[in-house]
Amino acid sequence: METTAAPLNYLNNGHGLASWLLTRDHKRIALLYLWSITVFFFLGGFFALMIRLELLTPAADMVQPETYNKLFTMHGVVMVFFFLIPSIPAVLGNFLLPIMIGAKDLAFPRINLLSWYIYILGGMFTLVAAITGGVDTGWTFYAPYSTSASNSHVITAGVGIFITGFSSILTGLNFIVTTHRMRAPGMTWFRLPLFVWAHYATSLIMILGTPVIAITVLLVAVERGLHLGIFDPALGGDPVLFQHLFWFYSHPAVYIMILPAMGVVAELVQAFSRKNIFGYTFVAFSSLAIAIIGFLVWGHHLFVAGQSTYAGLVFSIISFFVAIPSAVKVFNWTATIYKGSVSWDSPMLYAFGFIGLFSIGGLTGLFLATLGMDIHMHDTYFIIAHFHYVMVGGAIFGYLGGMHYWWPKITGRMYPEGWARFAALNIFVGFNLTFFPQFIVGYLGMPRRYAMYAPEFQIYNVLSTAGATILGIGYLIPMDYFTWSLKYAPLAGDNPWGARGLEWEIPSPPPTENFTATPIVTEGTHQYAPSREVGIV
Amino acid sequence: MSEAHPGYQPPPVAIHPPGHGHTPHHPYLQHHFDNMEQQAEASTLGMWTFLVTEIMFFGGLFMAYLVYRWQSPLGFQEASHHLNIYWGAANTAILIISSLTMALAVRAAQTSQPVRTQIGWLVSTMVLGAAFLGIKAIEYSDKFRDHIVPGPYFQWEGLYPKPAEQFYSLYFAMTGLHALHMVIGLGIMAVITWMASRKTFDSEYYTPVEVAGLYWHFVDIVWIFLFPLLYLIGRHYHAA
Amino acid sequence: MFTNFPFFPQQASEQAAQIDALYFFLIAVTGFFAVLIAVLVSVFAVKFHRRHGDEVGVAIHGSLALELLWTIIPLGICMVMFVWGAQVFFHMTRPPKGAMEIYVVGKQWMWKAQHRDGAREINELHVPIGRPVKLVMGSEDVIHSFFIPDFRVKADVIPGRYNTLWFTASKPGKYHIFCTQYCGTKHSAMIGTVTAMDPSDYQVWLSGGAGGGTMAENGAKLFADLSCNTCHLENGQGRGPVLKGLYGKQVLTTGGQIVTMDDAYIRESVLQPQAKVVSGFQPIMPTFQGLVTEEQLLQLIAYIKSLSEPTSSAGTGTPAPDATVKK
Amino acid sequence: MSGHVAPKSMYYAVFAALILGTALTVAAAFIDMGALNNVVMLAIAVTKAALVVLFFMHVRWGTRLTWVVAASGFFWLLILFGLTMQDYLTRGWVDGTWR
Repeated sequence: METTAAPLNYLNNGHGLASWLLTRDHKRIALLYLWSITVFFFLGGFFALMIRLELLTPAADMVQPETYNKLFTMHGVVMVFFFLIPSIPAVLGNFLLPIMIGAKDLAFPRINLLSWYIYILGGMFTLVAAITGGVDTGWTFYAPYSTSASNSHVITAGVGIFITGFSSILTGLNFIVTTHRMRAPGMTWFRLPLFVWAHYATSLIMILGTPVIAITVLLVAVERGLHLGIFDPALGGDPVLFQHLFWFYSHPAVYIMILPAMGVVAELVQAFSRKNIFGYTFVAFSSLAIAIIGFLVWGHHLFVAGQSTYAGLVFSIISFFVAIPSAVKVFNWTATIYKGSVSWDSPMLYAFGFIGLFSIGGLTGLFLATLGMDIHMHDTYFIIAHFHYVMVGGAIFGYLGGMHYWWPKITGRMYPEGWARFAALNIFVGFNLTFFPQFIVGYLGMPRRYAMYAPEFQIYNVLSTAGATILGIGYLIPMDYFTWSLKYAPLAGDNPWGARGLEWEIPSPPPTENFTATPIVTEGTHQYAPSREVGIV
Repeated sequence: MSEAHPGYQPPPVAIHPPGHGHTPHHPYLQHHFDNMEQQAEASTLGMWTFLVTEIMFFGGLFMAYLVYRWQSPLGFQEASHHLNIYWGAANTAILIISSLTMALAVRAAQTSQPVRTQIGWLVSTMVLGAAFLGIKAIEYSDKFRDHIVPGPYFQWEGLYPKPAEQFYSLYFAMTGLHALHMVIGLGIMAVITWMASRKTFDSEYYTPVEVAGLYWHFVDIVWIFLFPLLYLIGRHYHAA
Repeated sequence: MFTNFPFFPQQASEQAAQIDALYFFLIAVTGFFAVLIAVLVSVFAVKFHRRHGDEVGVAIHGSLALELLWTIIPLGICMVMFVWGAQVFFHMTRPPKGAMEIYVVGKQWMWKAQHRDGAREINELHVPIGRPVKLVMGSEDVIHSFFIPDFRVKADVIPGRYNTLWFTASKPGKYHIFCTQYCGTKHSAMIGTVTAMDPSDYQVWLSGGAGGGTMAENGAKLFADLSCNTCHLENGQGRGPVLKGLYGKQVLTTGGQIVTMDDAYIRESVLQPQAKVVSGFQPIMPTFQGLVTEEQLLQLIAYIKSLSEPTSSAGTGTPAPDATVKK
Repeated sequence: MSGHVAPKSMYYAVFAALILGTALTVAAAFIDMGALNNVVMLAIAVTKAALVVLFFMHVRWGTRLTWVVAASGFFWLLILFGLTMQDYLTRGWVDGTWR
């Protein structure tokens, strides 16, 4: 058809494997990431499916506990470090952040490419660990089990995570410098799209938190390999110190996953209500507040770990504080829809789903921040349900919503909207069926990481496994029609949604350097109607 | 050409052609930057951001040190007596001198001094860095000789064997990581020296030297803290 | 096939009622907000559904009053949750004086319990109802966590130290014990049963199960076998401090610290004698690391504790750490 | 482009101060000042680090952003130390705490 006659864009400007593997174009690197995280996503999903199948019955009949322990460990490691953390930032952030601020590229294109190679290298280590026998420590690598007791491939997996950490650091560094130094004339801080604010906040966590997990897993590897006594009490160490260091990163890491999704949802809500965000500054600053306060709450993972009562109080109250900016965001998104021109296109369906599911995820977080309550719920399925509501209901819904919204920009093609809506509904139903029963079975007391469980928990596990099957199918549908759309779907045009923002001003797919000339920005994003100050109370 | 959603189309944002008829492009200006200043600012900001991650990276080790020193102050004091304070002090001085030569190397590039001067300062920095590593190697081999390397062969004659082993665990972890940074620093310096020899740097373009200098000074700062924490604190105390 | 479809675990301890009350409060509040948001989003989505292709929304930039409203109200509600949760937490972390002590050791992959009068059990725990029970727990290998869902109590069991939890069982019956901190291959098999019994039944059970002396008696025997008594003489002439009457008191160490003579300090002093030496003594005690098991350590502690108790009847509380001994 | 060019004399002065600091801290190590030893050592180390950051690393003439970035690293380090130590230091503050 018209492909050969198409104007030069980032996709057809250079052919062959080398033009991709040596590219310094942020858009091509984003696609490299897209491929690799999709592979890891389905790998992690496969582990999840095995977990759910095993849990269909109380006994360990499909796989032995040994194997089961490796399955949930690999599920956690792959999903957290190789899918959720890079997902939105490395794909959508990489692709859009420079365009949204009116830059030709990220500040350090070579480092951007390097970070992808580092990611792949770390991924290889983890894959090697998985193939040669797996790791059975849980993704949390708690000492002294990981340093002394486990006889699985802890060091290989640890090195994989250590390496991948640097990929995350370099991405964050690139985003921060780019946001500070590469904005187009007129693109002031308070005209930045909220997607950019969210990624800026995310990057802060990446550069401030990731090095701590890097040194921590390194110390676990060193303790395991060289018997330096850091965390194992038998060698004089303190296992609770490991937990402090681990959660210093790993709690904020949750915000690495959710903040970019919040940024995506802010864009979706505006674009599909054709209305600027309600309370821009509050939404923008709540991202920063989440990033910063998020660093002060890690001790709520240690409420039953023998932390001092005083420290428990401090971490509990700060954990409640971090709920506030999240609530502010939810309320502002909701208010944005009010008096909008609301379309029900598939990206907006994901945004609706996000708001609902993230609310449940966030609100159940309050249970866990409540000191007395957490004692009962700690390490039960209640926690599992809570963080899957945040990470799947939040991060993955945001990711899929963003993919559907920007797919026409990335590929230049639309996708079948009917299928997309069906898939969104499918995922929503499957997700809730999978994880809602886990709240109940968690309160009943079913502990996490159990290959075998008490028979009275079975009904909920059966529901959960049924839901997981639907959810799994739901994930395959977009895979299918996105692939199909690359060749057969109608061309999208520059701005299929009638949305506002610099990315919709340029051709789809964008040219290699994004802009033919530096744009001059005169107003904030998503200004659809003539400005009118309205208070509604 | 099918429009999925015909109807409303927003007015376009003003995209201005490149109007500023500036000075011709510097050969080292990368295509996605507007000018040399933006490029230099981005690079130094990038390095500073990286150094922040480095602070947190070492921070995890310092955290472990803080907790364990607090848990067994006497054991750590006792253990620190077996470090050679003179080698430590000498190494501190060496690193400080190397920081000076590094700063002067940056200044030499900044003021467009001859390549010989630039290379002179850079090479002195590298020689001093290598000297530091040499002394470190002597210290390490002493520890191996005295069997105070943590692990199955660790032997401790005095009091507090457990905290002592832990002290040396941390000692090797911290100084080892620092030494690794020194090695990387030497590698960077070698590249910078090579670039300097190609007459790369002058007052118009000296960002790589400056950025490498930031890294070098940071590694110096880490040592400035490691020296008192490992060698000096508790030196005044004498066990019975 | 699925005979029961439970929504809530049984309330089998006094703590359970407190936790459940808090749980219902949290469900009510969060449920209200979840429904509120879902309803608002749905209503807006329907009411303001786009009618024609070039329709745009109304430009509303925000409202400070609303922002303040939905910042301050959730914050206030959160503070109520915090205070209530903290109150329950305080109650749950502070065992009452006179609580009956049972010693628990976790190892891969079983729970071992010792009652003070000598009864021992594995993956079982018998407790009387209506009486506070305090578990003093240590681990032989990795971190475990002791969880009784029907009692709503849980605490990690960490190697190298003692953690405690306490409860007052309120309903006779058999309840699950789960290990909730992942501890290796058979983590999910590290389970057991706690049997709550009427006090009279408990006495009957105790008299049937005991044998081989109380914990303190076993500890006394160990104390002699390990030759601790050659230095820790009762007359004050020995090379180590007199241990009689010392438990729960505070002592000054050579390092200048004041430490309370408690389970943790005794444990440390046996395994790492030089860590905190009582002022006035030489750091000459050898380490017993590797010579005593976790269970024997607990027996030694029970013995040393019994030296400070007016009558060494099983299960009396620990004296208050008030008096200070300074050398 | 042009950054601030500091005179050579300044570099030598800072260098002298750093060497002096090193000498002082070594000397102080042999004098028993009790708990004050730790304070003195750390104070000298912080001063030396500040000199390097301000002068050798040109933060003295840097933009406000550079100041913020440099300070935030140390600030976050304090968060890590502070919140972790508030656990360790308060073990046993509340009667009957697990320990």
